[in-house]
Amino acid sequence: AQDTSEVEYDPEACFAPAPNNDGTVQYDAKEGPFTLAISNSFIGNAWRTQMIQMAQAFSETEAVAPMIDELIIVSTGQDVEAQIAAMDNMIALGVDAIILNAATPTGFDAVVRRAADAGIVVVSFDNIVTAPEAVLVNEDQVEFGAAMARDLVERMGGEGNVVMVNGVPGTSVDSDRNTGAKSVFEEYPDITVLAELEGRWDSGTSQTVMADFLATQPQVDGVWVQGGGPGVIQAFRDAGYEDLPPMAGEAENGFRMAMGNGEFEGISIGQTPGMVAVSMQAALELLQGRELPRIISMPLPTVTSDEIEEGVHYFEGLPDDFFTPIKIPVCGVDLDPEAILAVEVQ
Amino acid sequence: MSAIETRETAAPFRRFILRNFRLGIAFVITFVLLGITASLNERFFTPPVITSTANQSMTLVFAGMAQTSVVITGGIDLSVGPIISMSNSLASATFLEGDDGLNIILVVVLVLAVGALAGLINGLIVVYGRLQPIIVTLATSSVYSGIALFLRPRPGGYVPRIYGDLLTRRVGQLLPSDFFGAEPSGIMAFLNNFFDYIPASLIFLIIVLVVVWIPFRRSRLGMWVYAVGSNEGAAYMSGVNVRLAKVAAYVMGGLFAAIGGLFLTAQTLSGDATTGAVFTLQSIAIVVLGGTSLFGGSGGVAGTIAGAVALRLIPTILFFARVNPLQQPLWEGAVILLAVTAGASRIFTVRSRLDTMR
Amino acid sequence: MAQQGAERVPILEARLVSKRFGNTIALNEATLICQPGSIHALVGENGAGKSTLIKIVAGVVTPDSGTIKIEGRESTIHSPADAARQGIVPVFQELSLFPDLTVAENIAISNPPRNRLGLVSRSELRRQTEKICAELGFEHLDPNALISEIPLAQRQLVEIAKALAHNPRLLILDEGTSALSVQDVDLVFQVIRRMRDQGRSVIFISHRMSEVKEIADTLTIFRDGQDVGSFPMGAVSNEEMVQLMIGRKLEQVFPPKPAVAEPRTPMLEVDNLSWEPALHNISLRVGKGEIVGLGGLDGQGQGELLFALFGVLRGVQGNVRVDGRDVRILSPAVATSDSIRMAFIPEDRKTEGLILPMSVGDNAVLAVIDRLLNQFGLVDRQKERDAVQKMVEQMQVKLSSERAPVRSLSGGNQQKVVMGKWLLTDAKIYLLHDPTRGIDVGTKQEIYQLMRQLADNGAAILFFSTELSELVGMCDRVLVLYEGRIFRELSGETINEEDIVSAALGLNAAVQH
Amino acid sequence: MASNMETTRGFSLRRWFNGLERQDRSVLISYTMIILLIIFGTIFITPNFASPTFLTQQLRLASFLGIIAAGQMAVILTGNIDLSIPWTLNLSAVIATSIAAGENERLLLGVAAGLGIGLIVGLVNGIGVAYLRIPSMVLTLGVNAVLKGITVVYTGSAPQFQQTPDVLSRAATDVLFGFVSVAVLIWGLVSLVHYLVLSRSGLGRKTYAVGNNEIASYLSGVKTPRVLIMVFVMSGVLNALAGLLLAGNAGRSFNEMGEPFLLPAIAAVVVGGTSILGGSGKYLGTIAGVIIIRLLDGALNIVQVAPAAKDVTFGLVILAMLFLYGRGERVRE
Ligand SMILES: Nc1ncnc2c1ncn2[C@@H]1O[C@H](COP(=O)(O)OP(=O)(O)OP(=O)(O)O)[C@@H](O)[C@H]1O
Ligand SMILES: Nc1ncnc2c1ncn2[C@@H]1O[C@H](COP(=O)(O)OP(=O)(O)OP(=O)(O)O)[C@@H](O)[C@H]1O
Ligand SMILES: [Mg+2]
Ligand SMILES: [Mg+2]
Repeated sequence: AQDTSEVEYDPEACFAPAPNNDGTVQYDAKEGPFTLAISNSFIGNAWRTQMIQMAQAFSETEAVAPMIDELIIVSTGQDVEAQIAAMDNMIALGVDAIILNAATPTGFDAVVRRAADAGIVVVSFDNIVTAPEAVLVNEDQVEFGAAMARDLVERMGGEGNVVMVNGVPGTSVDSDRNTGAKSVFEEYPDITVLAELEGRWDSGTSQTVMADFLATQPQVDGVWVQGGGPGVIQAFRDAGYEDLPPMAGEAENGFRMAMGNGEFEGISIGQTPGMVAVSMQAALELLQGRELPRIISMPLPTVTSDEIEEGVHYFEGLPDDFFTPIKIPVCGVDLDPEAILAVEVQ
Repeated sequence: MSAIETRETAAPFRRFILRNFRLGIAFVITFVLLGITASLNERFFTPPVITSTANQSMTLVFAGMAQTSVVITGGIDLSVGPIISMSNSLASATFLEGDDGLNIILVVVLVLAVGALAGLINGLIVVYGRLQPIIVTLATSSVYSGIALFLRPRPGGYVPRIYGDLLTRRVGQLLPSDFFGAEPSGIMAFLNNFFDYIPASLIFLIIVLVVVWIPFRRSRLGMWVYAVGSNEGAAYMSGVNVRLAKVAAYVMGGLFAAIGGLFLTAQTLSGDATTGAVFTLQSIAIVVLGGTSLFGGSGGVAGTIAGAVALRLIPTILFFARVNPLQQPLWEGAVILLAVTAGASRIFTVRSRLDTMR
Repeated sequence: MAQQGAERVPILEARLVSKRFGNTIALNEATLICQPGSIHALVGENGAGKSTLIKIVAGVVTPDSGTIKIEGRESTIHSPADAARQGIVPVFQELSLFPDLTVAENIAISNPPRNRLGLVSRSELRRQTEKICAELGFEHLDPNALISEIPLAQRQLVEIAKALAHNPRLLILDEGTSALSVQDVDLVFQVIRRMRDQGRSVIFISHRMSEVKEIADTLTIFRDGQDVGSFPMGAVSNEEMVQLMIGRKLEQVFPPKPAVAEPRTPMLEVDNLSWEPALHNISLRVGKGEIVGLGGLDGQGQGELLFALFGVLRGVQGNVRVDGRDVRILSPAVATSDSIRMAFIPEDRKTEGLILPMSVGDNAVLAVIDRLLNQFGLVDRQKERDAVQKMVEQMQVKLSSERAPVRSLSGGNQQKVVMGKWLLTDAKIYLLHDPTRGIDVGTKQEIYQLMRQLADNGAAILFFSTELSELVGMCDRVLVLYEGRIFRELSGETINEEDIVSAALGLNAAVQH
Repeated sequence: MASNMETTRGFSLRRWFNGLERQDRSVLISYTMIILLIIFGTIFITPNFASPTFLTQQLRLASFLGIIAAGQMAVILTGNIDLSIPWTLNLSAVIATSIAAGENERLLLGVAAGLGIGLIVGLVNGIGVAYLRIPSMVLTLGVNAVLKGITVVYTGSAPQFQQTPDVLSRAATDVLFGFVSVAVLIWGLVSLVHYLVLSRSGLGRKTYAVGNNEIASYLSGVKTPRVLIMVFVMSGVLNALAGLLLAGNAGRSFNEMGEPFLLPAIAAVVVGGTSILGGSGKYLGTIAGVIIIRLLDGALNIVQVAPAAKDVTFGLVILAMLFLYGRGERVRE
């Protein structure tokens, strides 16, 4: 509920060390402008598209534009090898920094080492990698799950049936968020996890699984959904629920809109595509010689039904699957939807 | 079939062309793409780039070989990807921290055995159940990915670095630095230099081809596999052991998929139950790109290998050509579509419409 | 039954064998006894059960009852492989070759030569094949050609070579010569005579009586799934033989030709049709009600000519006129359209003529389905049933049910369905590619009658046959093709076997036109 | 011999069953299978499994898969396959919603555009297969990739209007009299037409003919290219239709709608007894196949076991069913 524009870019605040941070990283300062390369894996859904748009939009903001000579973005799909090869190509090309959203967390140790050996800054975000040479920019996924759970339990008055809608099984983000949430629920003897559904972070799937589940006429007092919240809400609507139970979910515009319109109480935490911009910011700082924590934990973009506001936390008239947390002023990321969606595809 | 008689009168050369047309196309496409890449990336002919180009294709190559051996029988294997995931997960779960000796060999043997077993199961169900391969392997693929997920609920696991290096680095890096003498000269210098250009993965592929594929292809069993694919009824009538041939093909499929999984493990130095999935459809695509008929009876791995390299070069080209990121999927699709269509250009040389339907 | 040389142990002794498929009784206590060193002909109408018996002996089909003895030992045969082990090797009526494999690989498939590494030895394979082909006199087979690259006739030779490669004690040829030219038949005959002289045996199934009489020393006749007689060759006259086969007297085989009337109004006119390298400047006319034969050795372009006329081939030059109108026939769909009304009986009924897994009914109406629609554009069941009925009756197809797959019909009855399909289209022009191949005398005669009947109703018929007697007996004119050209035209008195043969061999260079 | 003896006795279920044609038999089995699944679910998962609410729900969700499977079946009958489902579906939905812009008045326009996309895709696939003779399995794979590219560019270049006009949403979600979903009615309509086309129209007969033996069909004067194009067009249009309904179901269109339907659609067709080699199969079976896959999926969605266990179960159940159908016929010449 505050006018964000007066907050200043503050590296200290933006690049706060994560609880599990294991030291700091520093490179010798280089002369700009720099060539940044973004290696993205999968492309095709709203989040990735917006992430790419935000990267481009951010690179054009007058604050950073002068420092960036060229921004190269390549998406290689889910196959690890192709992405590794893409990074090798970036190394071969001699870019200054590689910003990485990985197809798998564990597969990149070797190539990241090759990049480091070549003196290239590697910043990994979202699906972060295990490589010790990489600087990691992410939200604390365990805390992510836990925070959602805490708010939910509170609103449920510490008792009742929770339904958990998980992400893609076999991924670390999924199991981290899940672990975080469970750790909270376990503290409350009167909270029962009625069901864990496989929502795969995709609105369609989560709608289907939720619909299937609701059709068994269960007593649901709270919903904890990793992603695909709009689908879950839709499922409730179709099942003819008058008022929705408290929910904890992601930050899709649709989810927050429903929250804003008072359809339900709850919390929304965003895995913001904006972290690509933060990662670019980090890369630029490192290239200029600033010392940063190796594992950077971004603030969790959080909003609850109590403080939510149109135009700040969500945007009427934007697509449901637009990811709302786009302003991270402390990190010098202050884009508005127009700028992002105006990005040219030429 | 008298329409074919004109072909019979064709000169040996024309016949050769006709027979290997699709294969030829596959190689042309691959070399064109290689050319484009090389022209866009002046550092292309450097050891690291050559190595990464080889490595990025390798798992797909093995996936394609797996698919090829099954497709030759006229079948199809939708469980190639999941078997790769399963192998990758299994390996990452059974490598022992600290033991970089015997354990590695045991794990490799175990993974190969499990892969072959998975193939065996596919084959037995298809042959004795007389069921349609596509649906059988669709079902087993679900089972195998379940097992992978069970072995590896979340990414990780330990994989010995030495194992990874052995498969993914360059021969030059693996040989002791003074292998060709302290400061080599003349032929030694050349060799020293030469081997620095040779990716270990290439050697690995050649070994697999020489030790596994060629003996299989050239054996009586291999001949039977082609025969069954060409005309199963006739095979049976001719006293071919149809069941053995079919099952063998699926076992080969499982084995190659496992090899792919082993290589993926070497390259990612970890396990992830979800990384194999993409290989199923890709393997089918490259098999066809490589000129193997989905109806069975003809084709081989040479084209498949070319197809794999081609498919993997596309993102590289998009990268060096600085294609707008949001347009990349479109270009990728376009190139793939073009490649598949090119294989069809032969149609215009065929003079009897019946031949186009065979 | 009179058995010759009964003192010797028969090489094959199948007694009282029965087999039923659904409600067709294919074999009904049939008996066949084959002596060593004998060429034993097995003849009978289509559907008599010959192939079924062979399949049983070869282990493809398991009999419902009956005993089979091989060289005196009672034995059950589980599979073709098993039969081969026991010295019995059949050449099935429906070829069993691998189109994607080479001739050499096909011949050696069950047991190719291996080198010390246990791998198939290419060189050895090639040598072996050349040796076999040389022995058999099949030199014109190219060991490295793919089956899909060679014509049907050569394929049948490969099939025979493949069988002989096992050097069987009993070779079975189920219509194994049906697609062969006179020359190739002679080659095969030499081979099997040699086998007989070595004390091995051959069971020879054919609908070509001339061949049977030339080669066989013993004759067994089947009718309706039973053996109705077994004699030493020559002990029975043609008439008796045919009578036994079809259970009635067979009068004059070929219907009488109409006295050559005044020049007929042309229905099909072809000018300078070429399709390099197979066809060169072919010009011909077929008049209403006329049957024009295409003669010549197999593979002289007759097949291509028919394909070209039916719109199957690309890049055909020349003009075609139908009923006086210039037409460009670019596809069978055009050829069969109402304005042209062509019908085409292809060479290979199993792959080109019929849809084996589909029912007789579906096959029958395939070419006319669009004429059987009701006002809603849906197939009118009644019309459909009538059409099928009409076809079955007119052709006298012997079947268990109209819903039975055509596959389950015997060769001859299958061919009847192919023809019947076109009858329903009431076509004006018929292109026939060896329509009587593998068909018994009885059925043949029916087909001859039918052809003449069609002609008399004003159809124009272009008729390619490998059987000289047919050309002579049926055709008003015969065009003999040689290397893709019309080498000579014979008509009226000049239509006789000698002239056809000499022309076919390219003798007597006087090209007439 | 056993059968002969039975003929002397009166009606025997087994004899009647064995008397059935193989296809009718598998259809029968698949419907039995549905009942088994429901019983199983009721006993082992939740007593509500058999409740009208749940079954209505399952049917409604099945209708989306059902419409896709109908098209896929037509393609499979010709011995081909259509792997371009996912992005045909996505693109047409995305375009439809952005044209309709949430207004019922413009819905027709949007629907027309969406179905138009499906039609074009079908034409491209069909022409590629019929004239260029590209193996459908890879052609459609490539087309799918291109469609994905187009969708990403389209949605990435400007914010597209995703919300569906409520008429469309209601078409996908409304349930009349508490148990008749509109979506199911639409599926029923599609099925009726589809059934008539396949089993009674000339095109249908030709489809089976081409699937069994294209050459013989061609030589019988069948316009085989037209048949091939037609089945792919059917598939394309039905995918588009499913896309529209799925958008309605979600209240908006988005890019991940199609992926989850590709393999289930194929599975449904084959589980319904259609031969993947083409030429044989009954549409009634496909309907059963769709319901089976949906029930199985529904059951696995709510049963509380590890994801790994779900995958394994899904595979094993499919296998078990295939074995119930009995072994196929031997391959012949
Ligand atoms: N009559 C036949 N025609 C063509 N192929 C056949 C025939 N019989 C068997 N085959 C093929 O040979 C293989 C094995 O045949 P076989 O008869 O041993 O299997 P089967 O009879 O189904 O097994 P079982 O004897 O247990 O029933 C099968 O893949 C089948 O496709
Ligand atoms: N697989 C089968 N299923 C059903 N009926 C069959 C099958 N095979 C043969 N028949 C029937 O059995 C009878 C005998 O067929 P068979 O092929 O043995 O006759 P044939 O003497 O070989 O005739 P032709 O000389 O035309 O080949 C025919 O009526 C045929 O319809
Ligand atoms: Mg026969
Ligand atoms: Mg058996």
